[in-house]
Amino acid sequence: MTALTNDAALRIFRTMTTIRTTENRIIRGLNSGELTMTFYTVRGQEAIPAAIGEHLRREDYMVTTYRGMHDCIAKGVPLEELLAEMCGKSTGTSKGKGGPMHVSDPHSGLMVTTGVVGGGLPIAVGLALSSALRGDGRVTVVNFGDGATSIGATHEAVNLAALWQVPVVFVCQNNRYGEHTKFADYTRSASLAERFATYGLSARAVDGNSIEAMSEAAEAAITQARSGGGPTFLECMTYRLGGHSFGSTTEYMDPDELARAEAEEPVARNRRWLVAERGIGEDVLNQMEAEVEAQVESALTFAKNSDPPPPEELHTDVFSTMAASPR
Amino acid sequence: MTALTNDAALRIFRTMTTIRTTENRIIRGLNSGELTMTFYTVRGQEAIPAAIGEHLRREDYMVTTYRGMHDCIAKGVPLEELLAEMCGKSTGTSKGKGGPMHVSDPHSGLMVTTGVVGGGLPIAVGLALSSALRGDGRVTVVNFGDGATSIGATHEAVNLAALWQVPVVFVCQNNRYGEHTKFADYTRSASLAERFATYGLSARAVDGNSIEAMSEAAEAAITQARSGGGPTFLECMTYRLGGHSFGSTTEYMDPDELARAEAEEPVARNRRWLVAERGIGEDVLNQMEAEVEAQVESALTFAKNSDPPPPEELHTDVFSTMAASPR
Amino acid sequence: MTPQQQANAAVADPVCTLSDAVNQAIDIAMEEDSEVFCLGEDIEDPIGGVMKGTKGLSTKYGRDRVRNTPISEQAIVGAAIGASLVGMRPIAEVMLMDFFAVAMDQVANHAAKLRYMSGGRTNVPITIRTSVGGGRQFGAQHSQSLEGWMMQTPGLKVVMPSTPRDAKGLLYTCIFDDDPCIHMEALTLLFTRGPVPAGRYAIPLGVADVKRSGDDVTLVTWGWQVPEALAAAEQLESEGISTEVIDLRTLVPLDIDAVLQSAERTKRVLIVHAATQFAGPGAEIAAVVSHELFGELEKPVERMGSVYSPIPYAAELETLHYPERLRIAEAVRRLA
Amino acid sequence: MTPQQQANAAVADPVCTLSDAVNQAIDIAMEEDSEVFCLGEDIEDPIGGVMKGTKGLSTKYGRDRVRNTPISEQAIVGAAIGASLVGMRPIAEVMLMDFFAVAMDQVANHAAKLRYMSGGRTNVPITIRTSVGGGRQFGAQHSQSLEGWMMQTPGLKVVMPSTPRDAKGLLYTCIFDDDPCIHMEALTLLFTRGPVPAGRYAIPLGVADVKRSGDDVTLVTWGWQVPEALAAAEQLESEGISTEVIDLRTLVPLDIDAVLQSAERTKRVLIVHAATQFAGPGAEIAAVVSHELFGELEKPVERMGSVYSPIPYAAELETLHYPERLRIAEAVRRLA
Ligand SMILES: Cc1ncc(C[n+]2csc(CCOP(=O)(O)OP(=O)(O)O)c2C)c(N)n1
Ligand SMILES: Cc1ncc(C[n+]2csc(CCOP(=O)(O)OP(=O)(O)O)c2C)c(N)n1
Ligand SMILES: [Mg+2]
Ligand SMILES: [Mg+2]
Repeated sequence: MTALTNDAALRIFRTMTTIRTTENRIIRGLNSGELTMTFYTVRGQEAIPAAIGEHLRREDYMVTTYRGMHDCIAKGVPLEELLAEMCGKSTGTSKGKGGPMHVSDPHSGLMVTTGVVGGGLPIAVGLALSSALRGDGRVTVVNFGDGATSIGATHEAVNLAALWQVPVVFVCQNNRYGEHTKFADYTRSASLAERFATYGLSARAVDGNSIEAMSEAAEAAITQARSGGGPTFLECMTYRLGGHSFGSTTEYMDPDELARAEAEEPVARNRRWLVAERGIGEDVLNQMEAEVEAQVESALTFAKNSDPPPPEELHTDVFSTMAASPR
Repeated sequence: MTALTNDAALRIFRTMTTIRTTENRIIRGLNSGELTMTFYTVRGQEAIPAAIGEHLRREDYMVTTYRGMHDCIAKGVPLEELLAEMCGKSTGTSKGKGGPMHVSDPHSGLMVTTGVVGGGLPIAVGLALSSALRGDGRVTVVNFGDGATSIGATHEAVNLAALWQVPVVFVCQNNRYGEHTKFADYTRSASLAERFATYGLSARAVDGNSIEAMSEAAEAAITQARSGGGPTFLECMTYRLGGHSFGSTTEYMDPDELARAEAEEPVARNRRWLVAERGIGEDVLNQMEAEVEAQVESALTFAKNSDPPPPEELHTDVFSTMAASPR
Repeated sequence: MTPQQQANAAVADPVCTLSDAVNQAIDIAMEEDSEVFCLGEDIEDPIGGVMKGTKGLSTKYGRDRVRNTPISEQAIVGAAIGASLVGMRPIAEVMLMDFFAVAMDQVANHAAKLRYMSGGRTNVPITIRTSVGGGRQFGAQHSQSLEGWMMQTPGLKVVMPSTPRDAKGLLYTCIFDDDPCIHMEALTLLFTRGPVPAGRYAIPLGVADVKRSGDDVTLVTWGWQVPEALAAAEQLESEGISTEVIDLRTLVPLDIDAVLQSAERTKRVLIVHAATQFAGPGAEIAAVVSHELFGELEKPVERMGSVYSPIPYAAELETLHYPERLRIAEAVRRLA
Repeated sequence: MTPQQQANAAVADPVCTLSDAVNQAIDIAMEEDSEVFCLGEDIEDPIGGVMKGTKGLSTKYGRDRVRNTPISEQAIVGAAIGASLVGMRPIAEVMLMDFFAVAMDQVANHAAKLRYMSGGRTNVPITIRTSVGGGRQFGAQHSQSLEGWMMQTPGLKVVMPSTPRDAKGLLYTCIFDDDPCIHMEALTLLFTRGPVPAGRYAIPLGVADVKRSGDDVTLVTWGWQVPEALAAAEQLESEGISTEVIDLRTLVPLDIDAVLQSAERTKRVLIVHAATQFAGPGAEIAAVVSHELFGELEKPVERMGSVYSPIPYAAELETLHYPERLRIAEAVRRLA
């Protein structure tokens, strides 16, 4: 395990900043009516993929969910194409045919974004299996929520990955809620890490809001997978700082808990840490933030100025060679 | 917990004897061509439902699988109707329309027999929920194999039962094989009881081939459920003493292990125990065995002499009131 | 109620959304029968279901009878089946119909078959409520209209109302029906308003409703395509084409007689639905009409379902994917 | 191969079972391409698949490439999808088609849609092999022919061979096809024998095969109904009725042109299948034929699918549930 350098910490923080800035910009657009899309907040969960991304290679694979904009950004999906897809434009990763819940970009290793809770895990096991069979040394990371641990597919996938010892890292982003339901209201399990450890794979809980802790855990899991040491289940403790999706309420959330989580939200918290513990200058951070701001704005402009997909696209990409009609 | 009386032990053993005798008679019929049906051996697993049945009431619910003849007998499904169903006769529990994989007999509380691995567990949670909602004090027992723990439905059901604390007992009959695959070849979990304990319910492994151990474990689980203490997961250790179904091979089974299991098979083993430890006379056992033999023969005669379902039955029981056609 | 009675009643009836109407049906059923209960994801207050179908009901009847579940559709449907086997009347909510794919084993292999497999000794009086996407840019995994899968599974009743009034009466019937019923609630209709009679009433399953009478062309449809069809008919009226719009309301049982009677008169039939056209529900209807009225029709039976493809996200494509009023009107014109 | 070539070849070809033919196709594909691998329950030796489709292959190619799985159909199909996304060619086995119900989310929401949802950036070149029950007293949960669900799910190719020769050539094509293919292997056919050319050959998807030529009636069918149809046609020949038996072989793509060409000639069509008749695959075919040949047919298009009910266990009922030669022959007589 290598110690986290300041450079690495800064790269991670820059990714987090990109994620946060993008989210803020989208929310602004949604509020003003400039943009329309279904949007699932990732606010509060930025550190998880940012730290993981630092330890992945471009050719490694990632799978994520509807709440996956942060994962896409961290894996290196070009911001222009990502935002264009979310806006349903022909320049998007899926030519606007997938939408925010279905971003795929094999060029950057972002293989699948699924809207079905738990649906991504079995697929990730298959991606990792391909690496095991080919001996290509790639690692697959699959992201999912805490609520996804209740669904059958998740269990089947973890059991299979443990059995086959394929190079996959299960990243459970435990933001304490599945839609409007609290963790304790959908399971009596005390800890997900504990539950999944019993499948015979490495499993641990980690502070998902700390660059330092997340980076260490991610590096350990990825290194283990890459070196043939088998899969890991990471329960990354975090907190969803808003409603389930844009426009949905938070009335069911404990306001005190939410306030505490907000006070410790990862971007500000890790910024403080970089300054206080890592001696990073405010000027460095300010400049980075300004750069990111400009990048995001330019990417969004690209997305907004792009054309929607033409009508012919309705029928393409159903099958490899045939017209869309099955006959 | 009450100590196991000789009377109770004998009742359990009588049930085991009925199960074994029925199986032997069926196998004889299949070998001679007298009978044709798909048949899943329960040889070696007799003690589990026999002990459970001792602690259940008629109005309690049970759910089982294709490999469920022993469970049906132990729950009190009339042997005549059971065998008639297995033979596809109109006098069967389902008028011959269900077959050996789909025995239902609400009169004796045997609510569902499913042929889909894992399919019965969610249904059992619903049966138990009805008891919780109605406060009727009934307990639901659901039987399934070790292999069924790999499938999603099982996990969803156990998690839900633990969450809701409904009166259900999960009886995993761990006969070490799922079709042709050994336990260690489909999971890296060290113990199923350990795995399922992490869902926040009582879970333990028990010697499923011992009347004494099974009876104690069953009573504890059923009493706990009935008194509102919540569900239990019982991993009943046993051994499948033959191929997956009648006519299938055993070449993949370890012959030494099979021989050891055969030497300790539960009917002979518990018979020895009754004589040696419980002072039950050979004459008592011999007489009981003869009675059972006669009963089984008479039930099979009933089944064989019954008529197949008439053609009209093709269309009934699709819906409550309409003819079978959806229009 | 007959269509005429409904039309009369409509004047006085209070107006509410389809979601409210669903809520009322559940409320009345729960009030009437303590064996009715609800289970599903996020159905308890304060949310009361992401589409508000159960809003207020956990507060009124308690969390025992309106109970949240984990994200476990197999367990949701399975638990409903279990409780129903002993006579309770569970109403399970599957948030979106696309997620039936996760629970199809419980739906198709258990709910649909247990009456038959038990020779009638058990039955499965459950209702599964589910939202049906489409038309809202929810993408390929949140927009499917899967009534075709259900129709092809003997033993399931399949219901898809197009108005608040129908929703209340049909859902009420589903809840007390002795067979498994799938109640499909279209997202585009859930928050549209319409008159809904107060109190308890039931609309029988298997009875189509003529939502607009006409003489030239018979337009058969259901669910969120009904308002599209009606809008097309309205436009066509001004062009002198008289369109009869039949809302099937239930796909199983299928009121094919209503279709045949109308078609005998108009001799021209168009079937419109949001489900995929290829091998979709319209194929059955077209096959039967073509068969029964062989030699009597003026034109071949036409179908307009959704395009053979997953559902695209971009609004520009999604509009082309599903039938909509302009293209429906064109199809009617070609027939007339 | 054309039917004629096939007929010529048949004389010399070695004879084997459909299961052996499947095995040969997999063997050749694995030999040819190291990216082909198999996964499923009990597919390794000594069992080699409960229907022997992979017998000997784990021994030949190793347990890495022919690998047993836990009883986890969602994980089986999902893992196949994942590996295929990066170009491998997995062959997943789902023991019986009824268990697709457990895996429908992976099949319908993922395999079928990922090409479209990614705008073509990814594709899912998997083959799912599955046995189809029926006719063997396996009961309601082990006998379903669910091609209708698959047809209604845009993005899936659906294949069901009726002879060993077709099975080998079609499965080989599926394995190297760039889209998800469902290869349905009927239990009643798996151990029937027929000539199978040695070595590598491919039969294109979407090309029906005329299994028997005839002039009076067009009988359209596939899978294990083909031998039933041929037996009926044989009987009818002696009565002076000439029946053309078209084996569709693949349902998606659907070779409707072959059907239409024959129907134009005979002007009488009967569609026969083991899937449920109501809203089943035959409805699409009937709807299209009725539409395209409007006014040109002598008789309405007839369909004979299985009865609208779960599948009964008792042999006496199961025989009545599915179409079989005697009732098929009667239906043809009524048409002729
Ligand atoms: C199978 C399935 N059931 C239900 C839903 C609806 N749904 C979308 S997100 C969500 C909550 C998921 O919670 P969690 O896994 O914790 O992820 P988070 O949204 O918190 O990131 C639900 C229930 C779905 N998409 N898929
Ligand atoms: C969902 C599903 N997948 C596969 C099968 C085929 N199958 C029937 S029994 C069986 C093995 C089950 O093993 P286990 O749960 O240990 O029960 P046992 O047969 O040992 O009692 C399998 C794979 C099935 N019935 N259902
Ligand atoms: Mg969450
Ligand atoms: Mg077993």
